Amino acid sequence: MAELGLREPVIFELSRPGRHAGTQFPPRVAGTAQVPAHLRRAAPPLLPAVSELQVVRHFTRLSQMNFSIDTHFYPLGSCTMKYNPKVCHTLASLPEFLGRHPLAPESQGQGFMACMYELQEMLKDITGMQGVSLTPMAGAQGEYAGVAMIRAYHRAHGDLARSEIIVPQAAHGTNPATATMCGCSVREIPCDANGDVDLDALRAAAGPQTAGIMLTNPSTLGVFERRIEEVARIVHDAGGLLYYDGANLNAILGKVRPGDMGFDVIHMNLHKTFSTPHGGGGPGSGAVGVGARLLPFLPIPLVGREGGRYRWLTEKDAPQSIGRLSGFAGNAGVNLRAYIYMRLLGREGMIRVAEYAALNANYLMKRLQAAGFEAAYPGRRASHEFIITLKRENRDHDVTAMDVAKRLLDYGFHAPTTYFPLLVPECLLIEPTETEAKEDLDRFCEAMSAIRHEMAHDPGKLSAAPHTMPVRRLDDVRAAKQLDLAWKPAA
Amino acid sequence: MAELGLREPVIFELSRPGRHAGTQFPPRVAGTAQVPAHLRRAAPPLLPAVSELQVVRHFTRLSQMNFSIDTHFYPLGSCTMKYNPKVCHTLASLPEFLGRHPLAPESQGQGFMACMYELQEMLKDITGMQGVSLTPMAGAQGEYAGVAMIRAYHRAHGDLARSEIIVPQAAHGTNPATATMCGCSVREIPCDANGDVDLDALRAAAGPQTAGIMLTNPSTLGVFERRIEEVARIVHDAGGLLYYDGANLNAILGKVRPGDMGFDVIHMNLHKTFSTPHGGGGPGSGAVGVGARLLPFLPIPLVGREGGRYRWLTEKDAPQSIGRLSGFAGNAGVNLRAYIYMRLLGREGMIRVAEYAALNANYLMKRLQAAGFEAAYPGRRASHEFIITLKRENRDHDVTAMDVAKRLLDYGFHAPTTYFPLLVPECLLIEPTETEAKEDLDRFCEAMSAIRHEMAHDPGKLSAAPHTMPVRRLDDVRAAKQLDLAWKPAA
Amino acid sequence: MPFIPHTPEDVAGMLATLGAASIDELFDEIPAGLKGARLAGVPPALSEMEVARLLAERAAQDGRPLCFLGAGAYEHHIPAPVWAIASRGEFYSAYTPYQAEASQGTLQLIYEYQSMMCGLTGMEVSNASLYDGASALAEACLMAVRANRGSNSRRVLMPRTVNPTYVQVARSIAANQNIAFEIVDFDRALGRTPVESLRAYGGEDFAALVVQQPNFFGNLEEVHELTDWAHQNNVLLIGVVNPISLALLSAPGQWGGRGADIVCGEGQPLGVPLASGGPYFGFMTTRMQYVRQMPGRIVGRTVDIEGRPGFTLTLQAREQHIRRSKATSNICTNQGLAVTAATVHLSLLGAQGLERVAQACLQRAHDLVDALCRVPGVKPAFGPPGFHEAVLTLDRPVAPVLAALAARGILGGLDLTERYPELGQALLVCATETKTDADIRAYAEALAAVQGEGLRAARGAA
Amino acid sequence: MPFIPHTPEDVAGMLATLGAASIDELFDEIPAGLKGARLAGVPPALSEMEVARLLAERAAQDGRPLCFLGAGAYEHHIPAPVWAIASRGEFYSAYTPYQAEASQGTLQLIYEYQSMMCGLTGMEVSNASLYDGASALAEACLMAVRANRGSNSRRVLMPRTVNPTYVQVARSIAANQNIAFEIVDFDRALGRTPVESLRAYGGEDFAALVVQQPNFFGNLEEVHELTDWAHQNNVLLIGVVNPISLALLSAPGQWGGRGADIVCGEGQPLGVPLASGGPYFGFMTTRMQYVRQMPGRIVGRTVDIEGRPGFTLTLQAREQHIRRSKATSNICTNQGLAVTAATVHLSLLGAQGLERVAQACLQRAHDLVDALCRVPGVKPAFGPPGFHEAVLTLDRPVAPVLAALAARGILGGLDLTERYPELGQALLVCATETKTDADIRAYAEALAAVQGEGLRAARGAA
Ligand SMILES: Cc1ncc(COP(=O)(O)O)c(C=O)c1O
Ligand SMILES: Cc1ncc(COP(=O)(O)O)c(C=O)c1O
Repeated sequence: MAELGLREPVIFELSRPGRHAGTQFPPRVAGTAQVPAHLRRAAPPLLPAVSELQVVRHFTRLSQMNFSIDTHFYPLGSCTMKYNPKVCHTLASLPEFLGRHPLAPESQGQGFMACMYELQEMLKDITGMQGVSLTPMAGAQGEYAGVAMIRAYHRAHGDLARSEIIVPQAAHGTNPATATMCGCSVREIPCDANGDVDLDALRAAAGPQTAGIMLTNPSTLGVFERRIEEVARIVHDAGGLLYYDGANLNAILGKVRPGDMGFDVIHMNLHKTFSTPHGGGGPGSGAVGVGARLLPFLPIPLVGREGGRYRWLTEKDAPQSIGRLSGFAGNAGVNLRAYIYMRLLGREGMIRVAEYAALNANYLMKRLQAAGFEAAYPGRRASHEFIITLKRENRDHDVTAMDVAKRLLDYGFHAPTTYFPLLVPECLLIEPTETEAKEDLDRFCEAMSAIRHEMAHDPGKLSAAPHTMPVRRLDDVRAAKQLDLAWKPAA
Repeated sequence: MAELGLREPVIFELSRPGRHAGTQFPPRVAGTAQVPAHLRRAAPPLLPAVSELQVVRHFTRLSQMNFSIDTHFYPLGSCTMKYNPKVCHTLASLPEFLGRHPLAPESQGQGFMACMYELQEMLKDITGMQGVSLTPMAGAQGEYAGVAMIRAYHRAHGDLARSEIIVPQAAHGTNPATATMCGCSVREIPCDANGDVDLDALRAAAGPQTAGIMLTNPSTLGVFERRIEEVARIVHDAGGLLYYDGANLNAILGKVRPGDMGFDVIHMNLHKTFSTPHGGGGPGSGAVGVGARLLPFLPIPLVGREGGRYRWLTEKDAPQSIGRLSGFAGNAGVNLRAYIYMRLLGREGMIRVAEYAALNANYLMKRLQAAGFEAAYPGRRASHEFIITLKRENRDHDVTAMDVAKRLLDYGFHAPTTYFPLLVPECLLIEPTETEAKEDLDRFCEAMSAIRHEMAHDPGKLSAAPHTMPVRRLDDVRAAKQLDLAWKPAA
Repeated sequence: MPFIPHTPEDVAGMLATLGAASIDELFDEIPAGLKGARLAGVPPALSEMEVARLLAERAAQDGRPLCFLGAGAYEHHIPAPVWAIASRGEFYSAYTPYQAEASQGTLQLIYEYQSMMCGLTGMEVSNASLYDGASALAEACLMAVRANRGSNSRRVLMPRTVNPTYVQVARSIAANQNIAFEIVDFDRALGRTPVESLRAYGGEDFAALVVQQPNFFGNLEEVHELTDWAHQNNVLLIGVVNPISLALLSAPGQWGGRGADIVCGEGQPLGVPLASGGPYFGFMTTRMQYVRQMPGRIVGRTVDIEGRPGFTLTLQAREQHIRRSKATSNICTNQGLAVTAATVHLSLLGAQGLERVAQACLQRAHDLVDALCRVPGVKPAFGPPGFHEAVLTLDRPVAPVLAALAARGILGGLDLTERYPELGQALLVCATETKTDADIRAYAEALAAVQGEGLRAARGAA
Repeated sequence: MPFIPHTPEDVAGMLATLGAASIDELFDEIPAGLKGARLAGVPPALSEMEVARLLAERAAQDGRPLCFLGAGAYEHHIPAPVWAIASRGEFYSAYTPYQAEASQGTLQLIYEYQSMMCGLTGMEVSNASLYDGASALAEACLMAVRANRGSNSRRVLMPRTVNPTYVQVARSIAANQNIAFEIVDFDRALGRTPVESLRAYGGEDFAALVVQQPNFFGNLEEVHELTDWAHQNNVLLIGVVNPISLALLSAPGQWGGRGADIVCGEGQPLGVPLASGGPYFGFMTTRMQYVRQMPGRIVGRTVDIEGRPGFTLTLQAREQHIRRSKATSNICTNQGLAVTAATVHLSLLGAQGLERVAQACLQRAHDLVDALCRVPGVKPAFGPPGFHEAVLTLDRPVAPVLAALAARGILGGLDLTERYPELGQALLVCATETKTDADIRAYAEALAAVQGEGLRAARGAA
């Protein structure tokens, strides 16, 4: 028998026929109601039969195998892993909020709707937009809503040929994928050596087929697109609209507004900038904001206010809307958490977000440069994040960005984003966020320096990393080849 | 820089002047109220200045350094470490319950008081007693209440000489300590080779000076005192009363009632048998139950019921009461959790507790015996717990019970209670509880067998254990000699 | 500063390292004319204490009425451990598990989730979630069009018994890819989709047929016949199912001779609170042969370099971050936390508990319909409920009745008058295992009173 | 079976191992005549869903009135992280940290707690908690009698300005050891204990003098004078303090020339909810010279066999499990979870936050007294409040006024009429940082209305 490791069986392995967490079963109800025999289930579903303690212990132990904001510095670029205030969860979990049925009448929703209305208003102000819809359920769905509105706008103007979306190379994968999903074709344009959009390429691309451009600014290269006004002019002159991917709003909160830069539509990742949790893969909320031109097309429902009462605005109020994107009104609970967070931050707090996010990013970049690492855009200010490229280290020591990422785990840090954006070789995209203390940035630098030392003196440590996690490096190739996607009982 | 360990700095080391978790500060209130200068604090207290994220991360990481029921099998004898249902905490945390001021009028307490009243009634029935008070805040305070009532009873009968408490050797330390605290002297009597009370010694001890006897049955030797009726007779005949230490009620729930055995007073550890949490050292609740003779002396307040309304019974209702033991009404929230647990178990469930606790204990004892370990009372049934003595292993391999305890941690099991009861050499008191599955008992046996193998083949593994915890074996002697009981800033 | 740990000394030191005079200097690449947002519309910061009080007041405004609404969101008992665990910081505040070795907790949990969803639906593979039930149907339609190699069609057969909001959402999302829905009518007497109504489409080319079981009215479709018809016509069968009902109802993998091809639905009933409509989660399972067409994350079990089992995201070549404009979907962030809750929920209930819940839901809907139909003027629109919902018809307009019930603290159901005018003054009601005899009686009595008042008012007016 | 994981096969296998025919056989050592409890008084099991509904109904019965009650239990803002952390299973479901290596989380936390309590009180050592404030005072008196080597007395000087319930509890616990309390009167005008009143006891032998700061009336004692008097007379000084107030008030370690000897109090204000009175926690700090007389657990920092720092329970030779009948106290289980909450709470507030809270409490009490004393018939009993409490006198019996306020959803304070008849129709009111201007106005208006009604009723009767 082995000593304790953090290994934990698959829950089905704890299962025994006849075992259960019986207090969770409802009382038996008298009656004779039955499903017709031919529609009845033949055999019970394969689910574990375990006790309540086993469930609690199993999942508690699993949880301990995760890195998370609550346990580790997590500088995952483009993901804005900052502190998720506990109170947002506590208050969004008040019994009345949790118990409110989405189709409850407005008379049983004035409290909740007041929060949503005020959230819409605050987001308008922050982005410099004219209207906001909270229904998209994540960034990518916000993007979908945005591109769909652009298409609807052109269609409404009889401009049926505009079906091409311009996307800079550095764009997040969801941008081109969204364009396709919206039935558009994608035209990628390059960035120049400083990370700015290649304006000539943009001019060449823009034309009567252009529906719009999707841009994030600062871009995922971690730098601010300085000629944004020129970009806007080119696209608008060509008859296209500008889409702002607001996943990175943390970089500019209170500093500059997408509406003022000339954007027509924006989605925001409330689960990043406004600190709702990531939950190991969601939920998110991808609220969209629009300028005047796109107002009629916002996805429904919206919360309106009339004579001191709140009411849902639906198909009837917005006949040109691109329609509904969710079964009810989006990820309401995520929006509620964002609302709470924004009230806690307030105006001053919101402005500070971008300031300290930028301070941390620029400081960390500078220190890593001093430690010998190469910044991808050394001449530029970092925004809220920045890129280190390990192409030199890769050449000299045959180590990869992935090796460094895995080795960082051993030092107690979550790895930065690796291999994105795709156009920078062996890159680490590093986003410390404003909620981390200087000492933690310093400790991260120390770890990176230690790893740097290992590259030269003990490279095996890197290629075999991690060493201290519940598992060693996993075989991704095998995972994709010998698909094991669901547990099966031993035959 | 070292790789990740589970080491975590003392929170003061994270502190920096000027740092804070400002959203937790109340808004500033206008006004001129001031403390007179001579009563004002001279310098701010030494407290950490840290951010909210730092607090959350620090304590989350600390929590991960604990073994607990939610993460490990925890067979700590005499402690009844069984599953603490989550719902007890959830429901006791309903906002109205949490917000209720203890001095709120009865009109704002009928809901809470109904629970307490019903809890009193259920505990009466379970113990075979006539009255129950919920105010003692842990087992030891319940003991205090019990002995104080015994003294009050004798005093009320003018029997002022009765100030000696008989305590069997096997008794928990709180028993003699309580007797002293209550101004009594303690007379220890031995147990026989089978773990039963030595009746001759008892006869010799009982007399006109006897206030009473404190007994737990099954005793902390893990065996049922078979001649309990004889014990009761002897003590009662001598004019003393019988006190039942109900910390181990898990052993007999629904099987036999202390009142029926002849006991006059009992305390119950609701935090053991009724599964309220241990919280790393409390809170507990040591409700006391009494037979008719001691009814007038119960500590106050009690919950009474009149005409469908509940009301507090106080000094006025119970002029002979031993008085108040807590600022309000004891550990109300613990009592509420116990109430919830009891409603979930119900009558049938309560009877099953003792049955499966006994099944697990007897099974584990048998299997450990089969693996070569020596049971302290091999001829006896285990109750809910049992004792293994390692005196042979100590002689043959120079390993101690402490070594085995520490080594078990490496195998992922919390250690049993060690060196208690004091009268069994090198003992492990093992209480698996009813909520553990057979497989976990089997795995525990495997670990014990593996350790047994190590005793002979790799004894250093044991004496240097643990090896996989956040720290290795700690220097307790140094801790007591070079006292470091509070953090001090580096000079 | 709220949530920002920097001391004045930290800031000074960091700026010195940067050679910058102020933080504002770090923003000097932003064109001056653009810079500066006043945020006049954002109120000043509140303390946590103030926000807590504000939100408690807002919550109190919304109250806690007795709820007989369903229509896609269902009140169920949620065991206390579910959110005690899902709220643990290590689950709550982790990102998508990109670094597998530091995310085995989330990854193993998702693998277990996938296994359970396969078990429930009787299918071979599951993804790690989609946004919600409605958008899952949209994705299923897109997927079917991609997956159906035997068809060139971008048309999907959509019965009117499918949740109308789901159809709206599917349309919002699929229409931009020129996917069209052919609406299939239902049997007015039985409230379900007769296979006969499909016969008309015989020789035509369709990518898929959608079947919701139980359907929007709470009735049971003849899933076996419908599935067989689809397969006979080279049409993929998309099942939209309620996961709780699957404890009683035929698993989609067993529908007809070959089983459904894609199964999706709303995961909310599995431990996710009503919470004004989200976050919920959409689930999707399919056959192994279509796995590369499936949208969303997928976790696989593999081994590490020492041969120990471990878990990792796999088949990422389908996804946007690798395949970009050629991905199966743009989905990235999905509904991890709700999936965490559902996995704990399903573990607690197991097959036996789920069956108990489902049976109670079935019985309670029967009890509710019986009780309400004893009120004069109330009639069932179809037969007895198939699961936990049913359509009733009233002898008067529904909206004022619902408003009067709401004033008595009862959410009486969903008014179908606009969506299904052909049903007349119709009302969709729902009862789950959370409803007691007393609750049902309370509704029936309130309805009787409201109907009676109406009667009196009508008489008075006459 | 609720919470029991045994399958029929498990049971059969285990019984076979034991050679027993039934589980009941395992109880064959219990005399037959005693065996069997019917538990007729215990109702049948409920499901979690049913219990949840029952408790929600009970909670709703108790409502959420606006609370101006203090008197030993205080409503404060509790930051959300406090119980999010304290509720984590690893803290919540662990035992007392007997196995230090497997309990470093709890042990380090307690060490941090001890450090903070030392910091707050200005003392050298702290224990890991006692049950509550009242019983902590009882233990402090017992300890003082043990610790005061210069005195043979078992008498303790107890001012009437100490919380009367604390005195009752101290008496219940200490009287059995023949410890007697000499009651010291207070100054009627100032509501505090004049050092002159002690002069009478000059040459007598006492083990200790208790001083509560702020005292039960919310007034400030002249702690420096009282402490110096005690030390001049070979009497140990026991301070009973409110931990929040210590952000503003002189630390007991700085009282008088030498500081208090033993400090104790109620920890509830540090992140523990009102919750009908418990679980709270008692704290106790003292001088290093008395550490071996201190009751309760103590955690120390030490090193492991590799020299790394670690934490462990120490000085256990004082405790019942080692010293048995000669222990300093019988206390065993104490209030670990509440201590966990308090440690997180104090970490979040820090010195700065605590001072803000204390200042707000002070100001709010002033505001409340001002507002209420503008109501005709209401007067302050003493000067302005010293911290967050104050005594008012009414021109009529207090109880009916409080009842009328309660009917309006306001808990108006504690009626002192019985406990302090010499104060007349007196009422102890409290306002913490949780009370807003609007709350205070609401109370004042309700009181004015109630007083007015009384007036009218009185007039009507006349
Ligand atoms: C730049 C950028 N755009 C879009 C997205 C997509 O957002 P979501 O994951 O919420 O769909 C992300 C995040 O993953 C992102 O970083
Ligand atoms: C047998 C026995 N009696 C008394 C006690 C004391 O109970 P408590 O720790 O609640 O004071 C305990 C538990 O520690 C015990 O096991």
